[in-house]
Amino acid sequence: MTIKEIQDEIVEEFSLFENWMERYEYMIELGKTIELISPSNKTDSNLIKGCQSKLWLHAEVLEGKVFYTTDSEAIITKGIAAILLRAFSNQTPLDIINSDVKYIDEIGLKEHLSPTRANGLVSMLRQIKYYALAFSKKE
Amino acid sequence: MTIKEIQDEIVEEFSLFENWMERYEYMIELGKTIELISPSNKTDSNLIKGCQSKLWLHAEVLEGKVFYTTDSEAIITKGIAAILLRAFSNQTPLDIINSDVKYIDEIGLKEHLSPTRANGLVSMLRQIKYYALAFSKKE
Amino acid sequence: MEFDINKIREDFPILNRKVNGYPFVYLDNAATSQKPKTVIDSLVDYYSNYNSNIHRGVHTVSQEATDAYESARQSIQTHFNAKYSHEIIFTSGTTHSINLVANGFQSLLNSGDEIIISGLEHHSNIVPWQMMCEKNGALIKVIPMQESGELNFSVFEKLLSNKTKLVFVNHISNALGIINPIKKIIDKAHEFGAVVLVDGAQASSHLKTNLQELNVDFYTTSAHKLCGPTGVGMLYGKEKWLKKMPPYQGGGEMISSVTFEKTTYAELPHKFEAGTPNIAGVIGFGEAINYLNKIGFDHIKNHETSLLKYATKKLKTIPNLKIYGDSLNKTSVISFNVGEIHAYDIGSILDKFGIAVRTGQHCAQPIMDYYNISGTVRVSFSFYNTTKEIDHLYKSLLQAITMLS
Amino acid sequence: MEFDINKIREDFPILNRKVNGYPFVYLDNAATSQKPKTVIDSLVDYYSNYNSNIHRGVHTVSQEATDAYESARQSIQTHFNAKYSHEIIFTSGTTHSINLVANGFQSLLNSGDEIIISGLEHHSNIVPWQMMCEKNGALIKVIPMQESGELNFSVFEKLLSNKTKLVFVNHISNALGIINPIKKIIDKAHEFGAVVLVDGAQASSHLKTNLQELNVDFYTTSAHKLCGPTGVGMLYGKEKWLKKMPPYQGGGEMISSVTFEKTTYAELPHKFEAGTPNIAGVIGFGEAINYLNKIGFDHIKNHETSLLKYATKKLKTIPNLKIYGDSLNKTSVISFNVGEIHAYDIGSILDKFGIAVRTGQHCAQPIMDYYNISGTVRVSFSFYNTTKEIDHLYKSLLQAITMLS
Ligand SMILES: Cc1ncc(COP(=O)(O)O)c(C=O)c1O
Ligand SMILES: Cc1ncc(COP(=O)(O)O)c(C=O)c1O
Repeated sequence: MTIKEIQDEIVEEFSLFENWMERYEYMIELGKTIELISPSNKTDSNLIKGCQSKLWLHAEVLEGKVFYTTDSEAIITKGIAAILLRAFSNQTPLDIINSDVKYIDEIGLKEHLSPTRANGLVSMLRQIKYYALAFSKKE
Repeated sequence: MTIKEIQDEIVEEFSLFENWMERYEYMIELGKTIELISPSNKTDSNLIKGCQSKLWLHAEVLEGKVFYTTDSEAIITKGIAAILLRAFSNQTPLDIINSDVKYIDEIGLKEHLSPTRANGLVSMLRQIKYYALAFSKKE
Repeated sequence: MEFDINKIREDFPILNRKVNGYPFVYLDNAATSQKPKTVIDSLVDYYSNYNSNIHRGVHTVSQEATDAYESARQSIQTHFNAKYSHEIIFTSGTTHSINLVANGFQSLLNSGDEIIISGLEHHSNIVPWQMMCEKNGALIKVIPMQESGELNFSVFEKLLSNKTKLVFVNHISNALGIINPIKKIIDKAHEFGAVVLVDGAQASSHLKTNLQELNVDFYTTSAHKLCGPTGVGMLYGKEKWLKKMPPYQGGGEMISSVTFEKTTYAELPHKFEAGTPNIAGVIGFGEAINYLNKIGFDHIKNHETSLLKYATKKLKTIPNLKIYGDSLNKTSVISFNVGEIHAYDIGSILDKFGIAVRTGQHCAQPIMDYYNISGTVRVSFSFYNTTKEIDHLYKSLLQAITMLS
Repeated sequence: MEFDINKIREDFPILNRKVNGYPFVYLDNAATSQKPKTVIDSLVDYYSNYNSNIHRGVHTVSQEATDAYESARQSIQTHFNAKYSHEIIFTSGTTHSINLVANGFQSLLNSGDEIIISGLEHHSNIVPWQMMCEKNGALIKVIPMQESGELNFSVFEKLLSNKTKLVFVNHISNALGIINPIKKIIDKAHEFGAVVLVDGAQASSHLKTNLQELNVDFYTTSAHKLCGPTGVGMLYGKEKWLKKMPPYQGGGEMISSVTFEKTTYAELPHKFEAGTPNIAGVIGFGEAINYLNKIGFDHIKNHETSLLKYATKKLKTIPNLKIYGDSLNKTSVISFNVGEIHAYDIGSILDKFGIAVRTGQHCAQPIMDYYNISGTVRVSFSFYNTTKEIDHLYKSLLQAITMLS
């Protein structure tokens, strides 16, 4: 599936919920299901700056596609990270560079991607794109 | 005349005026008539601090009475200084210590004796009392 | 005046707002306080009716502004019972106040001199001394904290010696709310001839401090913590010390005479108030002090103590909830965690219920290191909070725990 | 938008008041500006609706406050055309900004290095360098002024050498209103590898400065001079220099990690914004910048220039009136004396007619020494002043002269 298709799928899933509590519960669930960063990659250099809870991001390329793994001490941060990686992991660098994150607004979690929020997710998103850019240059 | 009597006299003189302009003109006139500090007493140690224009005050005792002389670069400051000295000069230290300056309010020049005003008159008033106090201790 | 909580809440416009559909419950008072209308009005009045630069101005409006500014200084002097009004220096806040003193003592201390800092300090109270010590070679000793959140006084006594030149301790710890035994600390330090600075940022909204009785050498606070505006604070210093310290910043106001060869500094307090001050802020600061005194610090204390008891009792019924600094000797702050749940998660969910709390390290990383945690959830009450708000906190917290477990 | 002076005056509540029975005529704009309602409202809105401490807060209101604070930074960045928003550091005012740089360069300069200061400086721009030079042994050279109030550029060129590390000059002189040729000064100084700080406190209410085009290294201003609140200002610095300078104050916000052994500083701009900033002030600062841009700097310049011309012409008809800095190259400031009459006396009488002017040295004693005078009467116009007000000034001045002669 393309990034856009996955994003649409996520928006559809979230559209079933009636209130923020159901949305949060689902997001937290998603956080529990993602493939976690391997402990050996939980290094200081993979730490994202500017968050109250530790948040790690690792990236590698396999057959032209970028695979990201993550983990966070905070379960909400992890949930949103999961929703980001579901769309961006396992995609080509170019597709990642050209994508947007409007779907986060649409599923009612916009506040977590505010540039001034101390959860590091904006930095993580930037980092996701930097990795894609770096890998795209290598090819 | 006692300080109080002089002050009452001054209040009476000023009560003739109809507006601030007449009062100011009279006050400026008074400034021109006072006995000035002798040039040799225009020393740095006789300078009053905290004023935009230089203001000097000198004091000496003659036969148990304190005589003050003053001068200022600013003619308004000099005028008010004159009104102060007319009441306080040539009086005994004790009388000076026990006197007040309500008459300045009554003649409508209160603003010039505001503690935050940069004309030094409040400091001068304090200095007048300090001299009186110092001389009273000597006796 | 009687203490009528409903009336008091009407004084604070912000308490009417909603957050995420719920009435706003503000429990982040240790970060900054809300502002009563009278303080806001004092700013509007200043800017609408007598805004002007102060001192040296001969015109009426400048006089009015100067008088209001200086009368705020007097209100604050009276409130804290300082000996002279020129011992009250206006700064941009506690951080600025402490840096001013650290800068002042830089040239007064020598290599090998020691300064003692409490282990409960806010960053503002650590970093300036580290910066100072880098420059003059003085050494920092730390009074360790204990599990209860209180300082270990007997270690403090052992740290003191003739080498001790300065002691720095906050009146109340912002992370835990612990009230430090500052009178004991001051007296003990003075036996060794050490100078004592007390950081009152967290204290001055909760209690009235009598500086002369305390005999403290320096005391600091920020207006924004006590119902006043942002960008203004106070440094109290004994005249003797303020005279000894060199000025911190150069500029207008603090000068008596300037040539390119030589500058003579002005007298106190102007020596330390370089440049155009936060005139509106100072006026609002004075108004805030007056407002708090009108409410009455006895009332404030009573009400806050009962809120703290009520909330502590309720929160303690929650399984796995651990309160840090669970001492009786504290102001209305509760710093806690629940099991393995991250503070950030709890804070985020509480926000969804309209409740504002602080999460994280609270600028006090050394305390977090002591407990070996990455942060806490901190709820901090003010006199305008209610037990009803605590009930909402309790219920919301239970929901959050369910969602996050 | 058209420039309708009557409409603009309605924006400023204070212009409705009376002083000593006369309509208030405010001609002390160089000391501080008056505030439009929109700026006052932005403060009320902040305190009434979303007051909270910023950064690190997870709750909604803290987010709102943080967003407003950071969006003010962006407005200001855009206005001054800085390359990065983190090159805009919020301070408590120009004096603070300059002290921050002086402190930062203390360890970057060595004994024997030279700094060049213009002879037109405000005290804020002299004293911090004197204090710095006392510590690091650098030397101060002064660009002399000329009778016209302008700097002697050819002497400046001669002062420059490879020893020159820093050049400090104000954009516009507060005592005389002279606009300095800063672009020429910057380019020339850069030829010698010197860093240039321009003090824009007097400039930013009159003209729009393009920092990248100017290629200046540091630029400062105070919000209160440009229709903004008191207690807040800006330091612009090129990223390169801000990174090189050590932090000025220690405290919260400027820290990335603290232990008692070692502290790591946060990134720009936080490294220089220790402690709780003047949140309301910054928001009001941003609003002031937006307001001025809505009026339009072209309109402001046109109107102020015509006021200056009108007033200069009228005042020059008065016998014995001498204008200091009588250059065409200036903003709307007229600094003058009349014969032997003391400035204080003129200021006091004008006040009686409801007119606010400044008298004295204007924090610029070296300029007074140059002209060998104890002070001047300074009238300074803003875009909300009118020719009618100048007529009232002229008539009142004539009366004052009569009374005082
Ligand atoms: C040219 C100049 N520089 C610096 C300052 C100092 O600004 P502030 O008092 O806002 O720190 C002023 C204002 O008086 C000024 O006119
Ligand atoms: C104990 C303590 N000290 C110092 C500070 C710093 O105060 P400010 O940020 O107002 O400078 C705070 C506030 O966060 C505090 O709680």
